[in-house]
Amino acid sequence: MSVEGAGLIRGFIETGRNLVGSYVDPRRWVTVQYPEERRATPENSRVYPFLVYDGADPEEGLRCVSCKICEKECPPQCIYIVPAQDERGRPRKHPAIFDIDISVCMSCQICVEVCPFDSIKMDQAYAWDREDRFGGLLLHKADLARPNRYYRELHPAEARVVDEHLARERELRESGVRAAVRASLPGSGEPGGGT
Amino acid sequence: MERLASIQARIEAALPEAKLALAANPGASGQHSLVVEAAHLEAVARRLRDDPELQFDYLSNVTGVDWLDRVETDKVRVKREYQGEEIEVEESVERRVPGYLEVVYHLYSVARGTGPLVLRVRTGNRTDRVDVPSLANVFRGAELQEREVYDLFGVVFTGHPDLRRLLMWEGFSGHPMRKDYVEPDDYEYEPTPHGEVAAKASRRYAKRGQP
Amino acid sequence: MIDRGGSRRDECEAGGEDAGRLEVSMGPQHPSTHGVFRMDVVLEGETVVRLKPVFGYLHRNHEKIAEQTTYLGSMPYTDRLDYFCSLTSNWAYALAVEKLAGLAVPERAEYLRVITAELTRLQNHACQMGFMLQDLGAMGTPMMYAFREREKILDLFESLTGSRMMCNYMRFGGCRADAPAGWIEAARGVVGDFPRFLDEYEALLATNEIVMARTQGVGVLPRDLAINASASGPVLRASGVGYDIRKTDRYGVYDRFDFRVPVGDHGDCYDRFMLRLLEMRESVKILEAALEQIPAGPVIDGKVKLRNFKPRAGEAYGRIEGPKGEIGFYLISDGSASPYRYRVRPPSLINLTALEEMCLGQKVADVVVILGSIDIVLGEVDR
Amino acid sequence: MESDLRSELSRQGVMIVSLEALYNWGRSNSLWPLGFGLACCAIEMMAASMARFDLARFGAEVFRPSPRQADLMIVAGTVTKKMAPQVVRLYNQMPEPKYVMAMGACAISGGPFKQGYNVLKGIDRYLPVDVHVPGCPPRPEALIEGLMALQRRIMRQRLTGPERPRHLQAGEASELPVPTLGARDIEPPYHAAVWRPPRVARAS
Repeated sequence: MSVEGAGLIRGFIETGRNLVGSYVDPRRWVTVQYPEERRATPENSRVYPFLVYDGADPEEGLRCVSCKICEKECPPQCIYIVPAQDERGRPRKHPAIFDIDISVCMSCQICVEVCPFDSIKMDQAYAWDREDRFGGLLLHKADLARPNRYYRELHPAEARVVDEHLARERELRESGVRAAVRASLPGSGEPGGGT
Repeated sequence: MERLASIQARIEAALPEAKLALAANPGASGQHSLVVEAAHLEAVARRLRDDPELQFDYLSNVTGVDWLDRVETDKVRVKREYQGEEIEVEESVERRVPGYLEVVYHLYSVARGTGPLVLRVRTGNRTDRVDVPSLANVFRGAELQEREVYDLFGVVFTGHPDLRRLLMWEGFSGHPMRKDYVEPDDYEYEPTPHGEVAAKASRRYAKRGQP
Repeated sequence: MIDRGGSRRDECEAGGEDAGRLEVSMGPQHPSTHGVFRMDVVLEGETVVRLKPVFGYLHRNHEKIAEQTTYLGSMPYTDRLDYFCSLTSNWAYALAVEKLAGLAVPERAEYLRVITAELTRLQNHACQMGFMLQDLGAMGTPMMYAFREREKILDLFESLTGSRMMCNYMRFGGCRADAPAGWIEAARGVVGDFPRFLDEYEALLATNEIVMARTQGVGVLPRDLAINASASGPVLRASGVGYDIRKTDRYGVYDRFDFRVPVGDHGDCYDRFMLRLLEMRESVKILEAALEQIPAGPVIDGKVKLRNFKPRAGEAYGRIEGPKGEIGFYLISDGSASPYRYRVRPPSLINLTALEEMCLGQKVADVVVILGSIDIVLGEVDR
Repeated sequence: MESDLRSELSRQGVMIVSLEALYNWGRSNSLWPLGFGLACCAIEMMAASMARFDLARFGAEVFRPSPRQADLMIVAGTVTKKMAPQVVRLYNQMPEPKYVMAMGACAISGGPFKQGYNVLKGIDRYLPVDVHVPGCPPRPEALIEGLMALQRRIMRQRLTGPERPRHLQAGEASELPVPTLGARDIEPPYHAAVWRPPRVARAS
């Protein structure tokens, strides 16, 4: 301390230790050679939303029922939904248009939290660089649809909970339907053979 | 509330001409406030700072609030003659409350670790009587925050050493945080419009001759 | 009574006539203004005789947007106020809403809040020191070291909250999600490694003669002015005021941890620098205890509605000790789904109140050091 | 030159390269960005230049404090109306050839803050943007992807012919008009020569 320059020398020793250490100590060897070498993203990681579909058909299997809750709750208002209509012009529980403007999306995950149907989830793909802003960054329903399999791979722990929950709901609904059918049958009361 | 009342009594005893009013907070936070007349604001603030029992020496937060003109309905009981008898009936009377701007100060005491003490001061109206004395000479910490309130709400702080716009540019007109501020119309491209944005965008498209 | 720099300014102005006066606009594009901050500086030779900060180049209307959206919808915007410390901004906002609506927070969530807030403080202070030394001319090395540590903490944030910087983690009445399996152990590992980095930083810089010559006695903020100008956080404490909201307000579960509040003697840039180093050591202590004590249980009060959240009419001011100082939110509810008035008390802006006094009479090269030692983030200054 | 002939020659130890490829290779691997941070994205931009992501591997770590020495303007963060004239002026001060990358939602479209009265809804209203990197903020990896996309774009450019870039065309101006701040809004709201939004047909 008393010697002028001792602090400087101490600093140089420290940088020297780092220099040498970066060749031998893995804790100091931190560079990821990005395009060749990629770090696994943690399960919770989120970038942009996608739509989950069950089964094989990305159009008919969509879980989205076009309830517009996410559109309403989205803080930067980057979701746009138009419900589909059946032949008689009545709204169907299905989106005709489902667009997300990812040039506005702030990756906040609020759409996922408010969705009561577990139909919108967060993707982890981050490379969305485009030369054309208008065409490339407005994602449509077809760009957004992903199978449930994909969701299970991305967020295994979360998907397990969601799948169980959905299965339980389906069971409840079906048993409810069965009970209703049973009640409507004339002279019911006997448990019939299940459908 | 009692503590606030005792502070009020203490200040009124020291400054007899300054009248303070308690404003109760109906919410869960229990942060009630003292309403000060603008003319006595500086004296009250100085007293709060220098009183050895209070020592509110730290002005944490200064902010403006815009209260629009509103209509309040009061329920009054009036005597009416009905079929020869005099009965008491309840009638609602509409009362027009003119709008005003409000400046809210949150004071703490570094010396005693107490707070917050909430002071409020109101302007006469929202258009021409919008001046409030500046506290920048009592608390330096008010300087930038008062400039911000001036910029965004249009409250004029008399006695402020350097009252200029803080955030918007020089030459900007209007006070954007007021509730009736009309936002600039730049909705040329809105691919996901809904709610208010849809209405604004469709107006804009119509101007450009777009569907 | 209050010295608004008048005496020092007179002294400066008495020195020379307007000969050799030079007006310089530093910023809004300047490598050392930490973003789009501008200072109109009047120089005499190299000495600063007047300095006027100019704000608003990053004024993104946070408060106006928040008054038009729901209470929940403002939460991700608070991330973007002070984009180094999204979690403390989250906490301050959640705290204000919890006061407004009278909500309680489960114990585990309080611990998670303390842990994330202290991790935020570690990475903020580390980077702040890196930036300040970059302004001093120490290009690269201190920043590299700081960002190396920051990445480890950001990895923790990402696996807990899903995002590196914009965490959007806290909710009214708790936290959004529980820590995933193995997270607490990973956090223990990072916290356990951190003192090694602090030792390294201290050896690198604390006794470095150049750092001392450039920062000691530079940008002095006297104690009385610091209180009067509403300085907060490390800036206030470096001036000798032992005021820490974690101790004064005892919000969250901070009363369960044993930590000291370091206080500076001189109020100069070196004190602010060293104080942050000491604060990080205290944060490590808090973190070790919190990671040890964290109880099991729920992380959010399940009765609090996520959608259609409408606190009853009233107002509340909630504040916490953020890494930059006192960050507070003032909310007025009129009983509807969006706040009638939403105000952020930005520590970065208010700490700049006394910037001119700190810079007068110093050399122009010291201005960037003083600014660096105050630690501002423009997202919060201009909001 | 035919590619199989070139590969045959290189197998024989003769490297042949066109001037165009050499020029583009040099340009694309020494992009010097302007050290110009606006908001949150600037922190991720700095993180990308630090040890873990190490932009130096792409020749783009030399963040220049002066626009006169920079080739690439990374618009990293929200451009407010108050700041927009300065951004355009900085672009004008950069020497040709120059490239613009809009990093993050705010720079592309105003992002989450687009409904604000002081926020510009996308820097492409005033500047020609070469690559858009969305994200809020984009991860450093995404920024690197954007940089590689820009490098590929530079590698594609022709030195001759009608498709040659702006800086090789004699008549093209490299400076753009700087907008001014009016009493209510920035004027003009956009440069029609730069910004041509498509018609969006939406039922409102």
